[in-house]
Amino acid sequence: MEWTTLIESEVYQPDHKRLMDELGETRLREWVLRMNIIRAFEEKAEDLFARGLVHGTMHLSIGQEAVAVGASSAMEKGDYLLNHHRGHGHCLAWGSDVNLMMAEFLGKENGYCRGRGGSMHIANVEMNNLGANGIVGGGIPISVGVGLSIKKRKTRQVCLTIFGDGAANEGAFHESLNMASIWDLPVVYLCENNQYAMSMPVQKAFNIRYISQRAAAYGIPGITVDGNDVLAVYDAVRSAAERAREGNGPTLIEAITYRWKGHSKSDRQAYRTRDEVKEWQARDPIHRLAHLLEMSEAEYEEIVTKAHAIIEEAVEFANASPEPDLSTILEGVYA
Amino acid sequence: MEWTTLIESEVYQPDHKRLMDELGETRLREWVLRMNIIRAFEEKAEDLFARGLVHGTMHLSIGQEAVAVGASSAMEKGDYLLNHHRGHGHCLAWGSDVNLMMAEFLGKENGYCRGRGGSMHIANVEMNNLGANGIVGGGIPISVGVGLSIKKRKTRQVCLTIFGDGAANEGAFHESLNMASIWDLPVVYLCENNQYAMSMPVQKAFNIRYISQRAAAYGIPGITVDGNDVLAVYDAVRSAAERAREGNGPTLIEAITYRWKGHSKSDRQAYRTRDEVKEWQARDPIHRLAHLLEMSEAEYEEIVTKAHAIIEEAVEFANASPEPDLSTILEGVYA
Amino acid sequence: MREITYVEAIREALFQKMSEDETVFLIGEDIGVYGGAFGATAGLIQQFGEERVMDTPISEAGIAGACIGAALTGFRPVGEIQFMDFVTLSMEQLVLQAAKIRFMFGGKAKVPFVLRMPGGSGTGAAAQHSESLENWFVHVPGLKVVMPSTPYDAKGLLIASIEDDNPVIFVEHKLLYKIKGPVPEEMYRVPLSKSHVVRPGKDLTIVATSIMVQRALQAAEQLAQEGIEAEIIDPRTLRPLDDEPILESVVKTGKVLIVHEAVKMGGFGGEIAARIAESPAFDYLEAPIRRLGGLDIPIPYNRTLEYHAVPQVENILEEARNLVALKV
Amino acid sequence: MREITYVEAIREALFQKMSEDETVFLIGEDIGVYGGAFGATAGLIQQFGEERVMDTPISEAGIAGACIGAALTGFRPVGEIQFMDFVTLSMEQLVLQAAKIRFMFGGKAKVPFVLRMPGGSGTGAAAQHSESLENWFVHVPGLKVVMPSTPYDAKGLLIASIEDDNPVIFVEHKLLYKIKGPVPEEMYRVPLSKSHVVRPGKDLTIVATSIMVQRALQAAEQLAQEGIEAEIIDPRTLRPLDDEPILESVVKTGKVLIVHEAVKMGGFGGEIAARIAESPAFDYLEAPIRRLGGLDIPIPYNRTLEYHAVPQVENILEEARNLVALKV
Ligand SMILES: Cc1ncc(C[n+]2csc(CCOP(=O)(O)OP(=O)(O)O)c2C)c(N)n1
Ligand SMILES: Cc1ncc(C[n+]2csc(CCOP(=O)(O)OP(=O)(O)O)c2C)c(N)n1
Ligand SMILES: [Mg+2]
Ligand SMILES: [Mg+2]
Repeated sequence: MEWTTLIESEVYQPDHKRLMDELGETRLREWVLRMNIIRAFEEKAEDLFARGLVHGTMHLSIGQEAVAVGASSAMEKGDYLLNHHRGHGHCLAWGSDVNLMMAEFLGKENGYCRGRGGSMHIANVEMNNLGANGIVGGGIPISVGVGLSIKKRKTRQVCLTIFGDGAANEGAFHESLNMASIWDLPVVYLCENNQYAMSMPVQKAFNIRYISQRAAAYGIPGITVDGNDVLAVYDAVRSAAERAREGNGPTLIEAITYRWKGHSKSDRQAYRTRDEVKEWQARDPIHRLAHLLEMSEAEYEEIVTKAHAIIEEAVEFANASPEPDLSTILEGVYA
Repeated sequence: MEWTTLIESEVYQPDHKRLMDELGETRLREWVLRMNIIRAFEEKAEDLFARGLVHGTMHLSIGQEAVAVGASSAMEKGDYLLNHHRGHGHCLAWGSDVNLMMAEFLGKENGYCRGRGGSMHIANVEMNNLGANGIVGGGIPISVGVGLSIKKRKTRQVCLTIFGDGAANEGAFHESLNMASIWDLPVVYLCENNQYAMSMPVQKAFNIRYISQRAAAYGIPGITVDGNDVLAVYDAVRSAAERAREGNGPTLIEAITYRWKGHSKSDRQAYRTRDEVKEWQARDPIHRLAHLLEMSEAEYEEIVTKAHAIIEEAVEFANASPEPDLSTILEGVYA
Repeated sequence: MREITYVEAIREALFQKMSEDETVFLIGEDIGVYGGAFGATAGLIQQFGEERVMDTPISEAGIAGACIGAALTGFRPVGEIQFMDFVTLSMEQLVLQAAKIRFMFGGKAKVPFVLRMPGGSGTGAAAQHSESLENWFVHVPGLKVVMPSTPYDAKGLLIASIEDDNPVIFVEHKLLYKIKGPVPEEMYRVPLSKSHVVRPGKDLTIVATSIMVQRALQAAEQLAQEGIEAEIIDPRTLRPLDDEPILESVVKTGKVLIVHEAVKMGGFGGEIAARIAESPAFDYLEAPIRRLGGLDIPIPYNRTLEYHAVPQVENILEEARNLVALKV
Repeated sequence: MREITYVEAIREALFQKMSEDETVFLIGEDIGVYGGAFGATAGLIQQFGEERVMDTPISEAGIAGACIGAALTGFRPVGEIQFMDFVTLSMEQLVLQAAKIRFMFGGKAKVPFVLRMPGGSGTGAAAQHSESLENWFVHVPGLKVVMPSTPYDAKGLLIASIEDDNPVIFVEHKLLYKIKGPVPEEMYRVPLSKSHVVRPGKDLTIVATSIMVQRALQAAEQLAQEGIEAEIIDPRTLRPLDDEPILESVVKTGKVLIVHEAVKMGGFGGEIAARIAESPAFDYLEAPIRRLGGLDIPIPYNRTLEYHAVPQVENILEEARNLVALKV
């Protein structure tokens, strides 16, 4: 496989060997499973949707699993997560219970949000996962407050804030990164550049080569990594988190990746070619790690099967879960 | 005088000799008058206010006259202006009638806005002056539309958009400069960095040395000039306007200057020292041009006297002007 | 007459105005090759090119600003906010700039643009994609607020809105996009600020907006079978409001039910109720005024909860029956 | 009792809560050494330092976000929006995030913060610095909306708001800042969602908010001399609304005048009018409900026009006299 085609000279080149030694094979094999669980979750979500079993919409992250797993793995217990609409992967990688996630996706009472939030709003406050967000850029200003809170409490936590390339053109991005910078807040801004904001290609939405160049506007470090290289994502996020934890402020990381599926449920994808999609599918981030680990096909298939089994169980759990009771409809607005 | 203290190596160094030759003494002497008219207008505004003759508030631009006159002089007839709350100077430099401005300032029916707008909202639509703005950053998104309009009409006009350092931290700045950049809109973004946004010093509000560095986030040229050097402002704005006129897109210009007076009517100025103010007063932009022109003190005083006379006349005009009739209160909301 | 859907009616209005007037252009997120999140602009980029069907970055304040600036300088832009919820990001531009520029400039400028946006729940998109915020704009002098309930009105009101010299907030409804109705092929205008008696009746007045007009009509059919004739009035333009037909109807029926999807509290229903209660029609009221609006909650994701969060046909039926049954 | 001004009462509430609870901090533009545009935070940075009195860049969305994020993770921030108008830049964060997070997360999070902002006209600041937008927030479940009209209420309501576990929009009024009134030195709470009968009366009910309570009181004094006893009710918390005292009063007086500064159309007065018109109090009404609100224009700069753009004492007087004179 030709990974190098993706990697521009300005893109950060991690030392794979060092990272693999450091992380160890067991952990990395677990990542292969985790990425497969994410993919299986997304495939199942799509399937449930196609069969009319889900109301609403969903934004699938197939092809972007390395960003979720690489980033989450670089964070520590007690750190915070704010993510976005294409967030199933982040939520799973953060260690959430796949059953409760699936229950939420199906709008059940025992889902993470009692069925009130759904795909775009899954949060797991107990684990400091402060939620996906239906508003592009909506979580970014909140990161300022979380960062302030950590700084005031001096708890050495870090807030990982994930958003898309599209979000980097919202005013909220600008105000927030500036505030985080002037106050040296412990936030890692991770921009998941999957080449499109719905139908808008980054080439048209930006007049710069790398979104990470925007770090210059705030006097903070900016770095672009290959988002299909889970080790690169891990490495960059870990360094940024360390920097943040030491009180040295935020970092803007751009992870270049690709969304294999349509933007949401109903997308004819007229804005891109099949060939382009295929080209990126050939750069499958999960295969890539498996390849680095020199996994055999059989080993890999075993993991995929395991992932699917986990998801099947989650669907069963969710299906068996109760609907919210209509009499509770007014609950949960005020504390 | 020690102008050089102000001028950092990264700040644009204009060729004064060339510019003076190009512009000619007559024109430059006229600039000295124009800057003095602005200053006299502001002094009168302050005086009227102190005497309780004006309702509302005002934001004086004393000390910043070179930005207004340098920038406006670089534009051509038919170009557009969008400016901001500290806008008397821009409006005057644009060629507005000082009588109608004063009438507006005093809330009179024959003021530019029929007394409805006041100090923060003076517009002169006939001259394509699309108005001052009470909202920090409020005019910046509008510049995108004006730029689009020009581009669609292919009229080779340019939109000069003036705002303060504080405005550069509003989300509107970010969204707008990005849009202007990706569409190559003919807009000149002129950030009048007078060191403070109300009480907030730029050193605290930004983690970068020059606001013009933010141009990098949009892939457009950025330049910082000495805003007390009218020739430098003129030169930079003229180049940027040319670039825009040729269809090459927007530029971000930062003009470093200083506000001599308080932010608005009631400002104890606890956020800065008297010495700092004095230091900047010693860098008077009007004196500076007079100095370059080798004006005698007498000549200069004559100009000042003339400026004051013009303003006195304007006050007389405004005082003699009618108040809006109460019966017209509901007018002018809908077209 | 030919029947087309509400979304087709909107597209046709855009197509016809763009064909006729080259100062009209479209701007918004994913309105080009994607055709808009709900397909309202599908095919228009092929017909008019990228210059007149402009895809933007995700920058809702920028979109509003682009409309304002272009409108101030000779164009009639039609902007699209992908979901009404996102207009929360354009409020400064719309309320402090667009609505006020003309007045602040002493009546010497105009800002003719239309900002289209789909509101409402019913698609399972949950709390941040289901808002009905029209009453915010009703509260703002300088704006016009238009809310069509049928394909016919959608086309005619959109054309009239584009031709209007003021900023118009044009609120569509996601669930209406697919409903069909008769729509003339030629251009026509449905005048702004003319309320419409959608169905005549004598027993009670139902004032409804947007999708609630459709639900009220369904309820009225059932009510008719029960011997109750409801008069249904659709204001269509919420600001400036033509309240005459409403007041006249109340004088006639003596009973009034106001229905909108937006949260009841602080909603447009209050304005209607107050207009009636402070008018001479007050003396003709034979029962308290009734409002039906969204429950006092964000829109829930769960399908059943979502369904019950806003007025449905059965709620209208029940309220109408109760009202009519009331003796005074 | 000691008399202090409204702005001093606010400052004292901030001081006392900050002294007592270290999770309370202030954030906003120019609230530090400048002391806030209207002096509400003067001196607090000297007492509590930059960490707890945080000056921000001009970034209203960022300020709101900072409040939300800190509130979600254990703090009770008090943000300041320098003029209420600028909250148009924070709407997405307030309405789509703060108000909805708890509900969207299944009730598993809370977002306790207060966002203070001065509304209203009367200072000659013109259209973009004089808005009264409270009814926008009244329309949003998940938010609380508080609007004190006296120094006493300002202190007690602010303390209660800071202690409340929900996002509270706290609307002050520029012209009230300098009015004086009795305020206890110790901490006390004025409970949220308790309407207040400011003045008892029997001839008509005046429901007024913010500065209009003061104007209504002045009008009532004059009316009393004319033999008319007005009962004045100040809701104080507009959402959630305690409407019982209002309805009871209307039952007693049979006549009601609603007064707010905000533009009448689409305003809070509609909600009050509707609540009365749909309640059992309706049957006791002896005259149409009357609303007095801002004219249907942006606030003009000219002093005379500005004065007449919103209800003044003489307008209240006139309306009240007319109402009382009405025979049914
Ligand atoms: C403020 C706002 N504007 C528009 C949308 C509609 N929308 C949802 S996702 C999306 C594209 C987001 O692109 P990006 O940030 O790159 O994330 P991706 O979907 O590619 O993961 C758009 C336009 C929204 N949800 N919120
Ligand atoms: C959106 C918004 N926020 C806050 C204000 C209040 N305000 C008016 S001017 C000002 C400072 C502006 O600073 P800057 O942009 O540097 O311009 P300057 O006053 O220095 O000329 C502030 C905070 C406002 N008018 N609009
Ligand atoms: Mg993307
Ligand atoms: Mg400044």
